[in-house]
Amino acid sequence: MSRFLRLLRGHPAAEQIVPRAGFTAWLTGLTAFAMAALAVCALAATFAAGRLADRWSSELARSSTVQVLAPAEEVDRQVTAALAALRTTPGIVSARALDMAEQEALLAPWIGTGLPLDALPVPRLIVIEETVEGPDAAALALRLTAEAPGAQYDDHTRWRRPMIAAADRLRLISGAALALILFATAAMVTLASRAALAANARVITTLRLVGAEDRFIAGAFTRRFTLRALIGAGLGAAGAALAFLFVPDVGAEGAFVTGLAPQGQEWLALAGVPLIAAITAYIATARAAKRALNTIEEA
Amino acid sequence: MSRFLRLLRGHPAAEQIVPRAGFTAWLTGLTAFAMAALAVCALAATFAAGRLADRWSSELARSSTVQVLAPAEEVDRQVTAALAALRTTPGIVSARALDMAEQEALLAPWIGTGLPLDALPVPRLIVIEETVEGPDAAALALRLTAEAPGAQYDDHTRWRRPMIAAADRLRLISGAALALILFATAAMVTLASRAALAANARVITTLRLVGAEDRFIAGAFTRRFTLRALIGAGLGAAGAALAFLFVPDVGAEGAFVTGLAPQGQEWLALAGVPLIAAITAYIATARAAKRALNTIEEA
Amino acid sequence: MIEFSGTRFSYGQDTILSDLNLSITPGSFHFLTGPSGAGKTTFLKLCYMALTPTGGGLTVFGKEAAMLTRDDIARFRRKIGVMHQNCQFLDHLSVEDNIALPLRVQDKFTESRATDLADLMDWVGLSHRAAALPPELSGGERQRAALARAVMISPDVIIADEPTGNLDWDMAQRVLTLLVELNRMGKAVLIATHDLNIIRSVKGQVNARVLRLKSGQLQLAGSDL
Amino acid sequence: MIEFSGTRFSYGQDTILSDLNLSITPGSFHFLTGPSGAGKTTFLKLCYMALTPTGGGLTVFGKEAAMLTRDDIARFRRKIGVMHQNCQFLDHLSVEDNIALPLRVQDKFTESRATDLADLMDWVGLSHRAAALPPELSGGERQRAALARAVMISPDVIIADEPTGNLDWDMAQRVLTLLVELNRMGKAVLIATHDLNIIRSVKGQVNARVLRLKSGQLQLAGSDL
Ligand SMILES: Nc1ncnc2c1ncn2[C@@H]1O[C@H](COP(=O)(O)OP(=O)(O)OP(=O)(O)O)[C@@H](O)[C@H]1O
Ligand SMILES: Nc1ncnc2c1ncn2[C@@H]1O[C@H](COP(=O)(O)OP(=O)(O)OP(=O)(O)O)[C@@H](O)[C@H]1O
Ligand SMILES: [Mg+2]
Ligand SMILES: [Mg+2]
Repeated sequence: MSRFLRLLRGHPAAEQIVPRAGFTAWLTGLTAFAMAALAVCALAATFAAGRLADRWSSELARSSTVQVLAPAEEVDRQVTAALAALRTTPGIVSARALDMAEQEALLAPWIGTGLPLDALPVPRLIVIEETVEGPDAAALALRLTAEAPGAQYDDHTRWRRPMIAAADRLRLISGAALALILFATAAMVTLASRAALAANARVITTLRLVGAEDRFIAGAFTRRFTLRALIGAGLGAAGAALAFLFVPDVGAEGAFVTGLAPQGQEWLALAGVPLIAAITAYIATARAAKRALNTIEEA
Repeated sequence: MSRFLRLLRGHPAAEQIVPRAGFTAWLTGLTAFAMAALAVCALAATFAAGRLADRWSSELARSSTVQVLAPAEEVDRQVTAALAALRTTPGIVSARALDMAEQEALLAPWIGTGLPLDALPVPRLIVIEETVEGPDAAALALRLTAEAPGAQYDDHTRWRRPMIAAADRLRLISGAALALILFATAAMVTLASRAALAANARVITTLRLVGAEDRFIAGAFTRRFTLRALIGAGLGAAGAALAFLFVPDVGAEGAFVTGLAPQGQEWLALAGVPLIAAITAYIATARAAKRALNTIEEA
Repeated sequence: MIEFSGTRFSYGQDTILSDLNLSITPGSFHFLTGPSGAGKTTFLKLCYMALTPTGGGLTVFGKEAAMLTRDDIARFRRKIGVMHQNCQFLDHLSVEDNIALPLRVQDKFTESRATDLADLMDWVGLSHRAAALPPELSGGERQRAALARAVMISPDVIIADEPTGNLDWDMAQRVLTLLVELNRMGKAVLIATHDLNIIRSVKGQVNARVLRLKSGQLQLAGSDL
Repeated sequence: MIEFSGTRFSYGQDTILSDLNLSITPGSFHFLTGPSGAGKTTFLKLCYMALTPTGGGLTVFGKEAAMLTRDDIARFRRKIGVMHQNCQFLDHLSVEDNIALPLRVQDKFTESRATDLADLMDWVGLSHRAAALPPELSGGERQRAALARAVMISPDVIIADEPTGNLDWDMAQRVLTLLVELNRMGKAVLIATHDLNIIRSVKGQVNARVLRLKSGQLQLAGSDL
């Protein structure tokens, strides 16, 4: 790391002596810029997908119900049977029958208050807390039919579960994109610096002819590419981050879906993007320079 | 276009004569590969976000309700008043009171059938078809309080609307990423081919010395870069597309959220990615070659 | 074929050549001498259109040099064999391929030319290095390869810049014999050199004119050679 | 300082040099001749460690050449001034900066050195071209610049490959005078050339040994020079 920092300070003579490397240096900067911007997008997508999946998962945890509708003399037995069945079903964390007061509160918007619920043949509700995966709906329905014919499984999570799957998938894909971006950046910087070094083979042999050490030659190239990558990636990441800042937020309601913009300390992760780009560039260039110095022959 | 195709056929002599361009050619191929893969991801994200937004928008169209709970002698008047208010509220397409049979069907899962609903002080339901933007919830509530004190606006769309906004935002961001990818690819290919041409300045002057025409020199470079871009982008796009193919689908339930993978003719758009990359590379290289041929001096 | 009439040339402010008058006709043999930095190479570059006069007239194969496009120049170069002072080669192609390059860029490399090529390589003593890459050649070998490439297309004009600078006496004689032979076949030859011994050794064989560049002017050298 | 003892060298299968024995001591002056392709440049490259012997011993400044790392070589090069046959320069730096390059890579360029540099440029006749880029030099100017760079660090050994190949007689004499002067100051000088006239003109001034490379062997040339 100290070597990395020393490098950024540079060697005054080497800098003037090695040619400006023109297009390849620009190419590195631009690559770093574009890749950093894309990395920030992918990172933000990963974070957002992760947040979505987390939030929806926790919402799922208490979402489904079983209604038991049976003749008054049967209903208590069936509720007990259904509870027993539910509690031994894999994918269900807990099951609990609502008492009359709770059920009344639940129905109030629909049928108003003041109804003699206990006198009416109103179905009884069992609230279930499921695991994230949830139970096998078809198997559960079959089992309930056998043990409590009046019980009906109502999977409120049905439409949310695929959303979690989708969020997970989005997280997976944006994670893969992130890995691709990192790998591609490393490969591109390697190739760009190799191209620069190969194009400068004569410069290298000439410098050797007049007694320049490896460190001197490699340093000049490495520094240039690392700086380009750092600056390019810094601008790219900042640009993309700014774009996220200025997209208006979803507002309070958005709490449910969560915004696309990074939140809290996720912003810190974005700041890591240019740093990682610079370190990647440093390692890639240093290796390319070492290779070039070993390959390019004396003349 | 015919010029583009002729180019891909190539000039047998030129090919052997211009040096293999090593790293820069690989760099172009790799850039095309990574950028095409990212482009496919971004395209897929754009498509998926578009589909989500569309589907959710259409679901929204009939989602909210107003309950009117009032003494039996008041209820009809308040329903009429509420309907009148709703029909003149901006953001609401239509409003309709459910009749008793419909309401009974709606409540069946909760309170069972066979209840004398008309005899009970059950609230009456008004079903509203909203525009995509929907009404101003606060203003509407205020107005209803004034005209029909027993009416209560229940905005079922509350939690979906931000999701549509999020999907739209996702579409925007992935579209921007797509544009960034296209632009960065063009710039990178331009810089890579300029670097290659600059590195081959001596080759160009030597070829000129022995009587090679511009077309001969430029063609050799252009062809190589275009082919590299085409092959690289083809592999990259195919790789990313395969990744989407093999991610298991969300299944039937997913109809609500829609899969992340492209659907139907969206796949065709993906096939366009390598083509656009190749054309971009062709234009970028041809311009770089023209520039180099004008810049590099005789010797 | 190449006609200088009042031709001037300067790099920026530095006037290198002023008021040149010379006609290079088929079958002529010219030597160009002058101290280092006099402008010999610059003069040759004007002849093969690598530079354009900054004043006066210069016609090449009947066309005004200033009017030519890059592709016109490329086509004229196919009638001019140039041996550059720095012997430019494509370092990734073998010596043999480099010598055949002028034919390849015209898509004119054929079987019969291949025999010519072998003979030529033999004459300049490079047969054993045919497969080598240019950077693997010695300085003198490189000069001979450059000359071989210049004459490969049997051009109407042969322009050689210091063709014997890195050659020992015997090899230099061999190379000059080749040029004299080509001149007898009617090709125009123009050689820039600082080596007066070389000029003397050729003067006995052909009717060569010796030009001297001095302070930007072209003079006909006296009989002191 | 440089000791060949039974040294051999071959590029792959081609044996270029076999069983060389020679000692280059401070204050010695050697000419190296031989036909084109004999291995003169190869021999010089062994001296400045651009090539490593494929057999036999070679010690440079008391160290076995085969044992040296690249950085050792870099440091030894600071005591050896090399004028390469192809005159390698950095084309993006001015002639002056190129000549000062050996000092710059050591971070040793100072004010007093700058006067030395100006004097040196003057001596080789390049003062008026100091700001030019190397590709803008004439062939002879490039050779002089390369020589100037070789002597800039006042090295213990000066190695020059065909230093006068592109120079006219007067300029060649001027350059040789500089080398003779340095030799009198105790520097070892080693010059490869094919020009016997050059050798003859120097023999009167210093006690120079003339070596001839023939079929890979080093011979002491007779008094026929
Ligand atoms: N591209 C250029 N830009 C500026 N000046 C140049 C350029 N090329 C050559 N010169 C200068 O023009 C002058 C003549 O150069 P030229 O190469 O014609 O000399 P020459 O007679 O061939 O010398 P030599 O015998 O050393 O090769 C020299 O002083 C040189 O420095
Ligand atoms: N890198 C290399 N690989 C293979 N062969 C080489 C290499 N460099 C030189 N040679 C061959 O070795 C032989 C000696 O080359 P060298 O350059 O030492 O000759 P030289 O005596 O300097 O000749 P000249 O006077 O023409 O410069 C030549 O035949 C040359 O082709
Ligand atoms: Mg010249
Ligand atoms: Mg040599």
